[in-house]
Amino acid sequence: MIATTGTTTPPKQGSPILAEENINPDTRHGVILYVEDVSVSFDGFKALNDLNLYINDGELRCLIGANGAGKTTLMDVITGKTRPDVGKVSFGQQVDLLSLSEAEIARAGIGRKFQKPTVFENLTVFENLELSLAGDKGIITSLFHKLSSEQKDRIAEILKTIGLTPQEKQLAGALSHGQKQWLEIGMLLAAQPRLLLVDEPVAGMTAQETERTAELLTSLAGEHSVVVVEHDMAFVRSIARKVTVLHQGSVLAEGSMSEIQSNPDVIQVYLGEEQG
Amino acid sequence: ADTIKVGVLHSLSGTMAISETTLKDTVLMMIEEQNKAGGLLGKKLEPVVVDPASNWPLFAEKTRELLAKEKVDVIFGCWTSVSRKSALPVLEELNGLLFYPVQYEGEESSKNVFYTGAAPNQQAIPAVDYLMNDIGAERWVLAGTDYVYPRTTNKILKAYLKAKGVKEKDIMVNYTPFGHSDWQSIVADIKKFGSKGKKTAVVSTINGDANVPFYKELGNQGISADDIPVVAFSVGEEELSGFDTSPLVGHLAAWNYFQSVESDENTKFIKAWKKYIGDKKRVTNDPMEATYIGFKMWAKAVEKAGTTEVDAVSDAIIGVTVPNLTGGIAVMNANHHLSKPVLIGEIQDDGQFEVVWETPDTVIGDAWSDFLPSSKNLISDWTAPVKCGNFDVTTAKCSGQNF
Amino acid sequence: MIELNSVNQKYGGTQILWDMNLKIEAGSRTCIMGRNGVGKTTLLKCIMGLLPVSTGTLSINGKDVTKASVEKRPEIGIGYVPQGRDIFPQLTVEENLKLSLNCKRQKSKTIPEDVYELFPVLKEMLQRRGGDLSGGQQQQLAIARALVLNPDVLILDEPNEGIQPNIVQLIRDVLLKLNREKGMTIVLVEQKLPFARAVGEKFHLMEKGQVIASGDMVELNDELVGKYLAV
Amino acid sequence: MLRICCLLLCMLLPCNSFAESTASNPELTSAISKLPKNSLRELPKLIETIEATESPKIKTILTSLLNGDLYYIRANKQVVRVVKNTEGLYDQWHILTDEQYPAVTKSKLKKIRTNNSIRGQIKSVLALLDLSHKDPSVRLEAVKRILDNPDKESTARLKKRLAKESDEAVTQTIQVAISVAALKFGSLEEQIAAVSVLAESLEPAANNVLSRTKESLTEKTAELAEGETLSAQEKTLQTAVNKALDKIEQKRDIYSFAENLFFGISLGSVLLLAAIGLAITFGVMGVINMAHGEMMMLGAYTTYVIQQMFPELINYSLFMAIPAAFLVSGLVGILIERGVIRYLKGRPLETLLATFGISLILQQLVRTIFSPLNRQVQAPDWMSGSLEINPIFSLTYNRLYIIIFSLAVFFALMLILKKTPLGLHVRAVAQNREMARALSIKSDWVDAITFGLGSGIAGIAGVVLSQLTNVGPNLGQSYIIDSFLVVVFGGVGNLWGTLVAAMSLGSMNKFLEPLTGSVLANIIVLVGLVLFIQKRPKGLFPQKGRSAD
Amino acid sequence: MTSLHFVVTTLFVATLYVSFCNLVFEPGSALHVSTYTVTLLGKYLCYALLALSVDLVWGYCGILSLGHGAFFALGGYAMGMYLMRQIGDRGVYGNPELPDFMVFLNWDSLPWYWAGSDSFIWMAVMVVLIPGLLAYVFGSMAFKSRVSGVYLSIMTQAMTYALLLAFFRNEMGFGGNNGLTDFKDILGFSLQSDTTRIVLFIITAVMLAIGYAISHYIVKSKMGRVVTAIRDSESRVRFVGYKPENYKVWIFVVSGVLAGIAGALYVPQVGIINPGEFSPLNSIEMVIWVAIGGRGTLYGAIIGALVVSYAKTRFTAIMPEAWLFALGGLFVLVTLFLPKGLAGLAPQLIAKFKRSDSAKAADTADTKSEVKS
Ligand SMILES: Nc1ncnc2c1ncn2[C@@H]1O[C@H](COP(=O)(O)OP(=O)(O)OP(=O)(O)O)[C@@H](O)[C@H]1O
Ligand SMILES: Nc1ncnc2c1ncn2[C@@H]1O[C@H](COP(=O)(O)OP(=O)(O)OP(=O)(O)O)[C@@H](O)[C@H]1O
Ligand SMILES: CC(C)C[C@H](N)C(=O)O
Ligand SMILES: [Mg+2]
Ligand SMILES: [Mg+2]
Repeated sequence: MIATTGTTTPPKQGSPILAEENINPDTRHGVILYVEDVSVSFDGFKALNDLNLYINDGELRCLIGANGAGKTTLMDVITGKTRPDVGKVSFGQQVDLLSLSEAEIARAGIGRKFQKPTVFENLTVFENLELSLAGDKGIITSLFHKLSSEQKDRIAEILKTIGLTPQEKQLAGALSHGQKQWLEIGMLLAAQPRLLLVDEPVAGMTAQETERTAELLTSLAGEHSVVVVEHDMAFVRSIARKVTVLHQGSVLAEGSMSEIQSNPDVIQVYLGEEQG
Repeated sequence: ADTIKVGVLHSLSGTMAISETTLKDTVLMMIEEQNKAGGLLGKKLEPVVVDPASNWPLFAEKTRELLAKEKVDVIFGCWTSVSRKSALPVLEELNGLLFYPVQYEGEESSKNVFYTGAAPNQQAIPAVDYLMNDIGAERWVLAGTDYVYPRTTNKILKAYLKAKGVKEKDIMVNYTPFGHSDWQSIVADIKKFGSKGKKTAVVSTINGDANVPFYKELGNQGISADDIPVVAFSVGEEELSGFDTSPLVGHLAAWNYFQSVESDENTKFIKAWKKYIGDKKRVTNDPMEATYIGFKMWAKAVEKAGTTEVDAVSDAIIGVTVPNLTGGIAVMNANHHLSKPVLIGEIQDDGQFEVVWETPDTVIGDAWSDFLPSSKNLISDWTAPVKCGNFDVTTAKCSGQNF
Repeated sequence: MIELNSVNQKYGGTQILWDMNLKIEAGSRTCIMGRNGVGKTTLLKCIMGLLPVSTGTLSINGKDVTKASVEKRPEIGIGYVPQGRDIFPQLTVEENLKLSLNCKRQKSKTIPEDVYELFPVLKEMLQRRGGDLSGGQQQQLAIARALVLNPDVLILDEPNEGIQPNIVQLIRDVLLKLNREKGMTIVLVEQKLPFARAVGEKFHLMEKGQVIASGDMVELNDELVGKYLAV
Repeated sequence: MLRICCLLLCMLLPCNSFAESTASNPELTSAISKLPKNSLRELPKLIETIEATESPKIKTILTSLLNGDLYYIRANKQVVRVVKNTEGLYDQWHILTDEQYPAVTKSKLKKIRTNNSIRGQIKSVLALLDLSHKDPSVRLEAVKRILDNPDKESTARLKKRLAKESDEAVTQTIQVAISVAALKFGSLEEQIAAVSVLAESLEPAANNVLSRTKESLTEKTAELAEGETLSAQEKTLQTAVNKALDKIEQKRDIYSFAENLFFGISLGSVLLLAAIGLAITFGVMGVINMAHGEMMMLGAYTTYVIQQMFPELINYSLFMAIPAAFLVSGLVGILIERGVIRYLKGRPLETLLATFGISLILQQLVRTIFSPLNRQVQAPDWMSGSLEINPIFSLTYNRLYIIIFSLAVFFALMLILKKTPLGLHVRAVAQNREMARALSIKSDWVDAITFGLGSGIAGIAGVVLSQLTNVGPNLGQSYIIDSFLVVVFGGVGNLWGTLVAAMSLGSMNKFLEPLTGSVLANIIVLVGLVLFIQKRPKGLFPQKGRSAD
Repeated sequence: MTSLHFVVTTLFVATLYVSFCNLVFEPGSALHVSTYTVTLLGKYLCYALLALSVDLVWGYCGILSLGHGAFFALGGYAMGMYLMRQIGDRGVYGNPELPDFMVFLNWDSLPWYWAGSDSFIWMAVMVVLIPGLLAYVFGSMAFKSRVSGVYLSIMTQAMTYALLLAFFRNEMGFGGNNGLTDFKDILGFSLQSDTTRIVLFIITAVMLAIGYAISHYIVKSKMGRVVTAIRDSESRVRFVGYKPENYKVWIFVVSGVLAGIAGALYVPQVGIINPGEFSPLNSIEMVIWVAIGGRGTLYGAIIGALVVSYAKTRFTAIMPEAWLFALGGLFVLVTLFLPKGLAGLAPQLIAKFKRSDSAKAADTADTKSEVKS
């Protein structure tokens, strides 16, 4: 029932309506995500070109790069939305992400916030969070699922964090753009993934909100690994330890924020006059 | 009740409306005439029209509505066999009375149904005889719509042809889905089959909407009647009025009635019909005659029985005679089927048929075909002492009766 | 140029704009600011006619357009760059631009060259599907598309969301240039202070569907920012 | 020769004096006088008698009889040739003297009946007369008529004709006919010679006579006693016949492939016509238009009405019907759009519901106005008949024109959508209505026009369908499912896809049909389609790009 | 009171009332409910169950199936086969083994797939199994390969159309166009007796209640919310870790089974099953019931099925020549004026009072949130 083409995935038994075991990444080498020699092309256009990237367990990594550099595509590849033409992507040392479906990748512990906020418009804010909670996602469990009081507390807590407590019962479709951004971050929190991929979290947020997001993300790092894509340099500066710059589908530069900021290539293709 | 209620159960919408609407009008006309002539048993007739909408289960529901709710004394209706089969259990349960006016595959005789259309032996067999003896056909194409009536008829015909010494390789059978509209390949096949130097004829049990495109394709591929004549069992004047017949002159149809037959009754009927419907161009056809005969017989039987009570009428109607529209006499036989003349007509360019052959005498409708192994031992006789629709003459038993 | 008089707007049951009064002068560069969900986008949509005004009046160039249809507004000179860009995804870049030629204001029947001068990337991408472009490219396309209309006012809803820094600078320069050279009125919704400061000369701060502070950009001090833009 | 001239003259100028002189042929006169009393069984003999008189009038008499123009006056049993005049009365001429009588109503007359076999007989008789007709195509027909069953006498005549024949096609066919006869009746040498001629011919008669020879040779071999063999010559004949049959068989295979392809494409073009309107309303605008079939139905009825209005212009009526149907269906389409669909913007599934309701209403409307019966739409002359490429492969004109026409409509539409602003606006509105409006595109107008265009094209499809199938209230329903299948199979929103889908569905059907019968072919195609969509969930030509999913 | 309680109670009371009035009061009494009405109601309830099954997949999961008639018909055929075998040697040809249509088409033995058809238990299993299996096979193929939207709808239509053609064929061994009919009794009880009818009617009502309860439970559970989320954005659901295809397949199967059961209950009550039930137009009509009633509410589906069927019954009787105008008009008007169907009528009226001037704004907002569905 489950695509188990990859030899690395642990054997699974049972039908999809029964509980499924979560896959656990093996991070003994300290690296949680390996992206090796990945290329993706669309109708001949190379969106990712021989890309190599390693994310350490517990790291907070910023990924920047010009519009169209391939950042979102990279996330698509990691989360199984896009299959690369060549290359290897693995979660920990053994879990071959390319052999897993989107849902399996998500269950394995990779969560994602989309660039364009996507929430379930016909569910309430609360329900959006409920669905995102970590746990068994099989059919039978869903059928007989009851929220435990811890889970309820957790949702309430998240609601507070993302400032949507008053909108708890509102349909997510009626939120403003920024509110949807927050809700999506909330959904990510609820899922408690090992690795968070966050695509432009502060777009459309005020400076103060941006600050709060920065705090939130830094607090997550350590226990979780976080990859953040952002164009807001102030924000990047405030959280960044290590920054990777993508350009035309491959890594252009990697290093600390100050190294990056003084890199002439990066300045030329990305930063422009913005410095310091 | 102070009126006699007559149920009319014909589809007025959906696929069968094309054929059935006419019959509804025919019944209404007959009722009007009867009322003008003083009604029946001193009471007026009152039509109850419903629309089963070409939806077969709806026929059962509407039959129940007519019998249980409207309490009609008789029903005229149904066109397709499946609609009749759908209504049948209800008729038997509530002891209703149905007059069924369309040719059908036979293999049925219900206490509650009178079949005034042709059974296969009143249409198919004589037509084949004609083609074989008068036209000299040696090769046969049996083309039909893929369902029970054509399949049964063709089965009977195949058995009959084989009995007459026709070889398997000289018979081509072809079935098409309902409403088939692209006949190119099939007509081309027929053409090929017919170009083998032996006289070839097509026996068509193609039904409904598929006929028009079929004939159009025949015309276009230049198959003329003197090369390969087509004899049809479901193409009558009304179907022809829907298309340009000039390329089809000479193709044939086998019926028990044609509008073109000259007789006083027929002239009167045609005139009355045109007047009733208010359209000089409207034609009459065989199922209309069957409706006409059925209605007249029922009226006679009611008079005879002095009541509209179903059992009494059913008993009284057997043996009742009514002049048919082609100059002969129709008799209701003990098997609930009529005696009818069989006519073969050629299509004319005015959309009428010209009779080219007819049986010397009327033929008694046979509920159970003699050419099917399953039914050759069965007879139907609703008079004492048999009083049964499916009586096995070898075992002297009667099966399938609910009463 | 644009004037709102006690405009109220509701989505079904919930009211978003409350007695909104706003005046935007011709040739000015105005920045509208406020927290998420205060109704900035709603306001712009009302100006564009994409959302109906419940009560109150809206006039543009002195004409009352409260009831005028959406299609009329580009013709009286409003160019709109929506939040989320709203590029036609299955049309090529060129077709996206060509659509604006339909507007009667634009006399030329080919896409004016100066658009390509402002945004050179677009020229390279003419034959690609709009939907395939990256965010920044789409944003440039959206602005270019509005410019092809040859508008008097350009309304932009958070044009920098998700745009790389050097393009943000490009957009800033383009907006300033348009305002300077063509006298185009710029109405901008923006959350990021540096950009707002760089482009806007006037500001309006919104809170709960109302303008609660306005003035010249220089007057926008930390106190106001702390009060109305912080969470 | 002289006689032939007389005959020609007689045909050309039926002048009275000349006619009178022939009228005094007593045998003919008595034969004619028997016509009214004949029964169908006696008629063949009577015709033989008439033929035997060798009178120059035979041709007129037999032609009239064949065409059903020979009547007799009820009152005096006088045999006349009649023509229906414009007032609906019948002009009549004495069949022998050609004296004209006053026109009468039909009831005063009675037709002299014939049937198929008699007509066949007459045609054969006439064929022999036609052998020297001045029109080569008539001669060709005549030869072909004889070809099927040449006897000694007709062969002799054919041989005579061959010497004088100048037309190539006729010559060839005569040769084939003579060879058929030779193979049937000739000596072994003649037979062997005939086989080589027949091997080149695709006439079914050639094939038949060859197969029969083959059979009789096989039978002969079987009958031979132990040790006996066929004579050397017979063996030569046998191999020649076998070779000839193989050769013919090969050619037949090629042509039957060509034929299937033609059938497939022509079915495909009907599907295409039925589907392209939908490709616009459904594919581009996203309206699930269940009333699409009824738009076709309206087109077909428009054709009918036009033919009723101009009964004398049947040959041109289609040219009037096409624009008229486009307008009628288009306007109804616009009405539907303005009246209903525009209130359902952004609720595409609800359009299914509303348009289904509309389709019921339209059907019933037509039933009420035109009656539930099928209406008669005539085919213009130029659309009937077929283009004969060779005796076993011909293309029916109506299909040929339909293929051309549907491709023309397709490309015209393509041009409109690709090259005019309308096309661009339509797509823009479909993709993002609000934004399109913000660019000053009048989305309401675009919607109405697009829906009108799609419906109008459906109307045109209806005109074409009126030439192929029933013009009745159910016309639309029989095509709606196919239309949706085609659009979806091709990929929603892609016109090329619609073209390819229609053509491939048509061909698939037609290549399967000979193997499986049409019912199974239909089922297989449907199941195949369901499986295909699993491989390509967005049809043959899916929309591409990021936004597609 | 939840809608579940309400629906079940209403069903209970109505069924009790109808049965009581039919059995206790003499015909002719004003309170008598005729057997005709009972049969009719029984049929409506079958339709209601069918509509419920459509709503489950369409209203909640966004799968617009234009082929649900196939499941209904298959369930019906399974039941029909059993009833056919119950006729035994009381058929017209008196053959104890073969149904009549097989006899006269010269079949000499039952085809293998008729094996076991004389056992009620076995066929009851088939009623569930066959539609369920078809739904499973079709669903897992289609949903796994991510066929969706109109592509899916049209494929379901192709599926039922192919089945229609197949069942028309006499060779299929299901009676061709004439279908299965002339049933005599079920489990030994005569189908023509009033008591049997009442019992069938009650069973149908009970099944509807159970079906409703199951559906209600599903949509109110977390599974229901997942399914709604799938309707909104299938791909997003994947990234949260659910496998939409599995959810879709199973809800499709549940729905197919419910439809099959509806078919099985329908056949003994109307007395015939034939390929017409596979007709794509029938399936479209089912969708229309749901839309008329109000999709995504379950009880709306029931209301829709009842109202449309009743309208059809009435209209065909009182205006046989013009009823299509009325029905077609009804469809158009409901779509135009009741975007949420009949079930949405009450809330809509209430809302009407609440908003006066901003009516238009709401419409645009409604439209927006519905674009997705
Ligand atoms: N499905 C697709 N079809 C065609 N081209 C695509 C597709 N997806 C992405 N691309 C192209 O790949 C390139 C990389 O896109 P991507 O979205 O990854 O950029 P990005 O780095 O995320 O940019 P941004 O910062 O603007 O979000 C772009 O040029 C885009 O046009
Ligand atoms: N379609 C809708 N239906 C109901 N309420 C809505 C709808 N769209 C937006 N709203 C509500 O209207 C309010 C204002 O939304 P608007 O989009 O104008 O905010 P905004 O100021 O542009 O915020 P942001 O900075 O996040 O873009 C929000 O509270 C939102 O919840
Ligand atoms: C041949 C048809 C016109 C009628 C036939 N009784 C049927 O089964 O449908
Ligand atoms: Mg991106
Ligand atoms: Mg906004």
